[in-house]
Amino acid sequence: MSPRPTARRAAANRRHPFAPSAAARSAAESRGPRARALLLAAFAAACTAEARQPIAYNHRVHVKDLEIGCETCHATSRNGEVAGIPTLSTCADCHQQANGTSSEEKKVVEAVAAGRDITWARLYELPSHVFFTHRRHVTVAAIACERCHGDMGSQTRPPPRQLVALSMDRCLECHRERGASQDCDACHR
Amino acid sequence: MNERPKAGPRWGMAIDLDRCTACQACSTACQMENNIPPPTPEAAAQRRAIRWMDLVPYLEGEFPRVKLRLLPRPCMHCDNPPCIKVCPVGATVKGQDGIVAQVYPRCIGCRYCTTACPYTVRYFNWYEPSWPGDLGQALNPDVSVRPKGVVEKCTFCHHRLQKARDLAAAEKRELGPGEYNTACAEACPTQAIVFGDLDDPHSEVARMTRSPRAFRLLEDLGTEPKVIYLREGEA
Amino acid sequence: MSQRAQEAEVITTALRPQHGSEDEALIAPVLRTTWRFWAMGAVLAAVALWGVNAYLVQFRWGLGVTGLNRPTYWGIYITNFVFFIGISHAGTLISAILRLARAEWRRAITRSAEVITVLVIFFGIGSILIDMGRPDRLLNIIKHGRFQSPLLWDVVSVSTYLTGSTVYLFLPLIPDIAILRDRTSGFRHRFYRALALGWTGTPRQHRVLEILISIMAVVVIPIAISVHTVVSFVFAMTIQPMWHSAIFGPYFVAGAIFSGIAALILAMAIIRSVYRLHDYLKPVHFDYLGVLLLVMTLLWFYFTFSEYLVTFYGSEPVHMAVWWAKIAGPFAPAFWTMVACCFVIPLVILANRRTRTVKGTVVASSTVLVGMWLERWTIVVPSLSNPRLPGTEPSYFPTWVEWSIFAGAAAMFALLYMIFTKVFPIVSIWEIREGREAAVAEVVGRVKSYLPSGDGTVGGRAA
Amino acid sequence: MTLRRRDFLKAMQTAAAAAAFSPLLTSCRGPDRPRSRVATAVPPPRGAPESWVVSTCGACPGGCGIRARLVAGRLVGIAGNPLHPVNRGGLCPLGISGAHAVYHPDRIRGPLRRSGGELRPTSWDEALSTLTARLRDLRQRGLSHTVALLDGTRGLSRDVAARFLGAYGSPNHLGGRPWNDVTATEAMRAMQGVETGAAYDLENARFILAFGSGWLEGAWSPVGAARAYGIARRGRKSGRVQVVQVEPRLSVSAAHADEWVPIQPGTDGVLALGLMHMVLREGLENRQFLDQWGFGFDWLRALVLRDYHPDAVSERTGVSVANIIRLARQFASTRPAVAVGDDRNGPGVQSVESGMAIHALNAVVGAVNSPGGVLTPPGVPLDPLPAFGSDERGARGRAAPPLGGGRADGPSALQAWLEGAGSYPVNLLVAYGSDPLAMLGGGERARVALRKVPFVVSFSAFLDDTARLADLVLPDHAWLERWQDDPTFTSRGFPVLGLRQPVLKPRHDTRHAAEVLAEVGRGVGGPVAEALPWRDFQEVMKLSARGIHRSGRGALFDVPEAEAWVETMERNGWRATNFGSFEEFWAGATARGGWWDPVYDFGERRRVLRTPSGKIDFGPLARSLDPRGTRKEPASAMARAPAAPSGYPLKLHLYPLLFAFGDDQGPLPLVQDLLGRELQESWSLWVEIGQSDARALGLEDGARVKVESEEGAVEARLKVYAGVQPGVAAMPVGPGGAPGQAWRRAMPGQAAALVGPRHGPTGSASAAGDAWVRIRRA
Repeated sequence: MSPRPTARRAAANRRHPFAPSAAARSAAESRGPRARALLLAAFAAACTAEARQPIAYNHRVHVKDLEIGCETCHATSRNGEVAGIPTLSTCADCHQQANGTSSEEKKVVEAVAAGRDITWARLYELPSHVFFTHRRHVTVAAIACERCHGDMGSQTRPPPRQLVALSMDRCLECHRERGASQDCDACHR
Repeated sequence: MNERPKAGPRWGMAIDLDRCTACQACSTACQMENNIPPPTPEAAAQRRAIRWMDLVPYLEGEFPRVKLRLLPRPCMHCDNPPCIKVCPVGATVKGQDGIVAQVYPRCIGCRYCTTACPYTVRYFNWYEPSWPGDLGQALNPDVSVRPKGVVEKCTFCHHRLQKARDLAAAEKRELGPGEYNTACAEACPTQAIVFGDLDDPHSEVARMTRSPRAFRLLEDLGTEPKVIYLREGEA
Repeated sequence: MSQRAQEAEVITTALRPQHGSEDEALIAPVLRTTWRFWAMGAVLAAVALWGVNAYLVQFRWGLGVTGLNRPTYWGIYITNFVFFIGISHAGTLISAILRLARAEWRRAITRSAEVITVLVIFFGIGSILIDMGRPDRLLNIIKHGRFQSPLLWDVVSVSTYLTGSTVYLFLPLIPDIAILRDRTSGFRHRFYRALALGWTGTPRQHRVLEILISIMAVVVIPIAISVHTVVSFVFAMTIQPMWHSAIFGPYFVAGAIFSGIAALILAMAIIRSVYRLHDYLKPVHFDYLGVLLLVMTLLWFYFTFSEYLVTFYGSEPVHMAVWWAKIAGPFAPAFWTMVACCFVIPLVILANRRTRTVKGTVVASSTVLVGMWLERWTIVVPSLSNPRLPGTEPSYFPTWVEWSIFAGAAAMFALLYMIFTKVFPIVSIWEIREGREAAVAEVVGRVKSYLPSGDGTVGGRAA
Repeated sequence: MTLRRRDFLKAMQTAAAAAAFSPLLTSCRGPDRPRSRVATAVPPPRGAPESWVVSTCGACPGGCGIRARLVAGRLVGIAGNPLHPVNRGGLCPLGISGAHAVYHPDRIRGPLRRSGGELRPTSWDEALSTLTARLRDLRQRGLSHTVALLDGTRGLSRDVAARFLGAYGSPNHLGGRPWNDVTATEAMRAMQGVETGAAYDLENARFILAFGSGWLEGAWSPVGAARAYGIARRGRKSGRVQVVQVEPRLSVSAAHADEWVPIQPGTDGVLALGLMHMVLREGLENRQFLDQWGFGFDWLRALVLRDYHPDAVSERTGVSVANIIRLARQFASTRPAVAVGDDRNGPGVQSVESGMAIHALNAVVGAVNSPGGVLTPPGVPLDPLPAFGSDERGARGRAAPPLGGGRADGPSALQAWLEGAGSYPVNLLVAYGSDPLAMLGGGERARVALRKVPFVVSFSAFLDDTARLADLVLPDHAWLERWQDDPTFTSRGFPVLGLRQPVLKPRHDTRHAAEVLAEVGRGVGGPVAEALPWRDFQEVMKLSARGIHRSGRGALFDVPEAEAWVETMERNGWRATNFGSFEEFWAGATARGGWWDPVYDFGERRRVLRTPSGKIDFGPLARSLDPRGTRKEPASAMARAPAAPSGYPLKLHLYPLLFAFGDDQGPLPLVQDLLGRELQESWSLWVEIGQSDARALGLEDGARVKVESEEGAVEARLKVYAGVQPGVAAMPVGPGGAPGQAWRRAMPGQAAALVGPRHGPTGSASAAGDAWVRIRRA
């Protein structure tokens, strides 16, 4: 897999072709050649492979139809550092038995019955040198989730990659707009 | 370039050498707090041990008239820092807190700032940081592990300021006194190291700055250091 | 035909080469390669590869494999950086000055000088890149460059100088490329045809080339001066003892020209013996360059002496610590070898005509090169080894990685130089011809214009 | 999609990085590349659960309170407990890098058993069964008294060991502290009949005359001493303390003193008596205190006035007569003054006599049991463990003569016994929280002696010198993984009980040493089983803590301001406890770190003076100075200047580096790196000599040298240090020792190997000052 993607494939890929996912870049930043191999692998992955979720969770049904707020499943997005991935018990509240006919929901019900935690693939992982807390942005600055995570509410299938590529430039633009601190050591640790 | 945007408090430190017993709890607390890789015998022999807060020994005279003074030396976080002027990529900057920060993902490791600093407070990661066995379990989640090839230095534990300010913002209040304290000031058994806002006349550190015993290291260089020492002895 | 033209005619015919077509010896190296070239090339390539391997070890393990430590954060790499950039002043500066001064003896040596410049700058910049802790973040300098840092001034001035001196090398090369184009076939022919930019030698083309060369000669001198001033500013802009002084600008420029001339003499001597260009690189060239070297030796000593005298009389404790470290401390051997190699030996050899022969100037310039490397070493390392605050026991000595990379860089430079002599003629053929045909007449005219006007006879008084 | 300039540059960078990492990258072996590639560690994940656990530091006897920070179940940091009265939030490097002790790569993973000359892992059942069988066999054959136990622990673990040996029938419960407080404690025992050791009330002293090695680097509690120093200097209204350090070497403590008085090694006692001579001659002594509290002082007065004239003392100690006179006046005239004789961690730098001399000097100016003087801290009112019966075989075993004459200095007593002084062989040696071989310097002579013991058991958590030699290793928990009590006292003499609770679950297959001892006791059966019925150590702690609750005194740790409140209430007879029922007491103690009683009753004569006369007994000191009371010239061992053995010109001065060792823990990297920072030395052993000696020997700073004495030899780095007197070679005790796997120590030799067992002619631990060395290039 040649490390440089051809321009044609780049056009097909909505997300910026050249920005490897945050995780890969952070790994490369923080540790030597082994990390550079990771960068290459992630670079390749960024172009083709998708994040595979164990269950094709349908956001639209939950958010739009059933009007469930983001923070019910992402519990600590209001007062914590990370938004938090829903635990099995959160799903169990409604999925003791199947509510609909979809095969994906059957998987959830089986998992709840077996008490087996669902291991969701992580889409967003900030580099270790970034200080970011959800509570500061969601609660204090009252920023809508869509701003950074794109319109997840209307996704019927789990997106393969971040809908909105998180990059430092995006953060700085927002900070400039809202007059938030642009000191390097406000976010770098 | 070095005029200070007056927004946040002007963080500074006072070290009373009359109370200090040179036990080096400050340098160990700093190394544990900031995930500094533990030095090895080889690194120490090659003078590559990283000690953000180091003990500087002044030895004068011959036996029996010998005078030994031991002085804990963090980064001075100067108000007119010679290191920031020379960084070619803006990897070391001074924000509104007056803290000279080191941005590890941007540093290209040219080490120009290490030669420009008259206090030699800057250290370099010569090797990939390593923690033998499972010593790596004891790493502080609030501080990033610096990769090989970048410069690092005392940051006045500004990750604690980030967390304190985040908490204060979440509780919709100003940053209280004493909420943000450095690891060395917290660990010092004799309370010789005091940290706080130099511009707040009522703070302990400001009071110590007004002591007749107060002096600054290499004051004549015009770097305006924000670490103030108090001489030992009478007065 | 005027009397002057006749005289010129007589001299040019006397100078016509005895054997075969004109200047065959200059084109020979380009067309025929002897086994000696391959053997020498192989040796240099081996050393260069060893240097590359040493760098890859450093790239993999980090700068820990070098001898650098705290507080001596800079060492041999920065010394090499200043040394190679210093040598690069050989070319453009000297050949540009000689061209502007219309010194006719420059014709044979300008190109070899310009080639030194263009090739050695890569190793100057290369030394800084090798010294970087994170070479993979190289582009940060462009993406986030901050112009308040002297290092950025360096980047700008060195890259301008590189482009300037490459153009200044290429322009006088065009006519020779055209000659080669007509003498070769197949791939080389296509290569030369592409580079010759359709040169046919018409008077109009000559005029345009002359104008361009003189413009470049004028432009490249200030750039060259700025390069080494800015290299010295990297040190002078800090407040390190015996770095932070106003003399560093001119001192580094003088040092650069000094080591530049030495490198040029060495290169010319090697070409002369390897390609048997005794007709073109005559002892007179070495004699004149030797005089230039002598002037620079004295100038260099003047700067060094004044710097150390001023520091001694200032007797600030911090500065004196570095001063004593050089004069009588751990750096005394390096310091006194430098003084011997940069001043004593060259002065003795070059001062009197009998020893200012080809062999004499080569010996002098070799010692000058060694001396000038040591001079950069005794500027960079002692100041870092004597920090203002106690508590460090500085001791720095380069490890094999550093020496290998230094050797590799030098070998690679020599290799590239050899390859250049194989691709292009090292002595400018058309300037030699131009010199042969027109230069004599022109010089005679010029000399006459210097003298009092009269009608050619000696003044009124009785002879 | 337009290609913005920045994206193009980013592509260039990725391409450059990709090219740089081309397959050409040869992995050929660079000659001086670092150790094998060790995985770079990763901090706990973002937003992981975080908690704090309060406990007590176990790295040294200081007993400071700590707060351990756990994130995602990992111990990521240790800070001081602001409520703990000993350290009030401060800590020392050993405590701060405690996390490295529990995650230490050199920790023993499980029980080891020697088979075929090699220590091989084994199971707990097999290990305990071998030990129990051996013990039962020895007891059957009536050889129970040949079992010896070197005990380095404190508090209830020590009581468990005492009960084990008592019930089993062995008199040999030896002290095994690394450098136990031979001098100050034995001086107090001889002159006041108390066991607890001295508490120097430095916070209230106005003049401190410190003898022995640096008290700031390793007194009874380094952080406690440092805190007292900070308060006495700038932390109190009553003016700045004056500190004079009497020491052969300019140590860190001497550097912080107002005056450093260089002295010949091992002659501190002589100087103390010289000062007493001047005080008595000029009539500055506290006559009223001596009449009321002193016994047999006249005999001592006559001796001191006769034998310790300043000229003789000056010639013997190297301190000028003018200095002796000035110091005596200064010491006697500033009230309160105290002479600190605590050399708790110099390996017998002084003898017991000098300890008594210094204590007598305190008594002469009335600085015993008075504010700012030498206090005798009351013990923590723990309930004694229920009495245990014993059978006839046990009684007979206990009646045998104890090994080492019951002296506290176990290791040297053991070595002397094994080298022939013993009347019976030692069949089984238990190293219980102690490393006797290291304390004896790990030299060849000590090894030969220890090999005479057929079966050695070690409870060490690390493969230290003795464990390497042992036949059975039963690894103890690290101090962050176990329940333990930590009875100590503050510098103002208040008793403190710090509670150590496990911060982490044990990381390896280790068990609590006291619990193992109890289990072995149950295996041996008979009275030993009855003596140790408890299954888990916490149970024992709760049992004995009921005594505190019943006493109704003191309070759980609280903010500093509460101290004054409790003190005034209790002085007027009120109960000021901040706990109700025992459960409440125990829950509060574990939550806050422990209990203390911030009251010191100066009136309690009975507790302070338990001598037959009920007063401070000067007899033992006078007897040791002039045994037969007849001699004319100064006769005591201290007075006679020892002759330098031929070929060994330099006098050895061993000084302690507290941070170099800690109870049962391997070399901590952060701590090893900061030893001897004033000399830029770390990790490996070094020897310091003066400028003139270095020139005479023709050796330069940093040379590798061999230091030899009659006892042994060791390799070290030479340091030319202006703070060492001519004719003296100073060496740190601490660095070196068994090379751990993770950090190969450059020079494993130990300075203590040069001294050997410290038995001088007077039967008490002799001064190491008698050791003479020579130095040559290695």
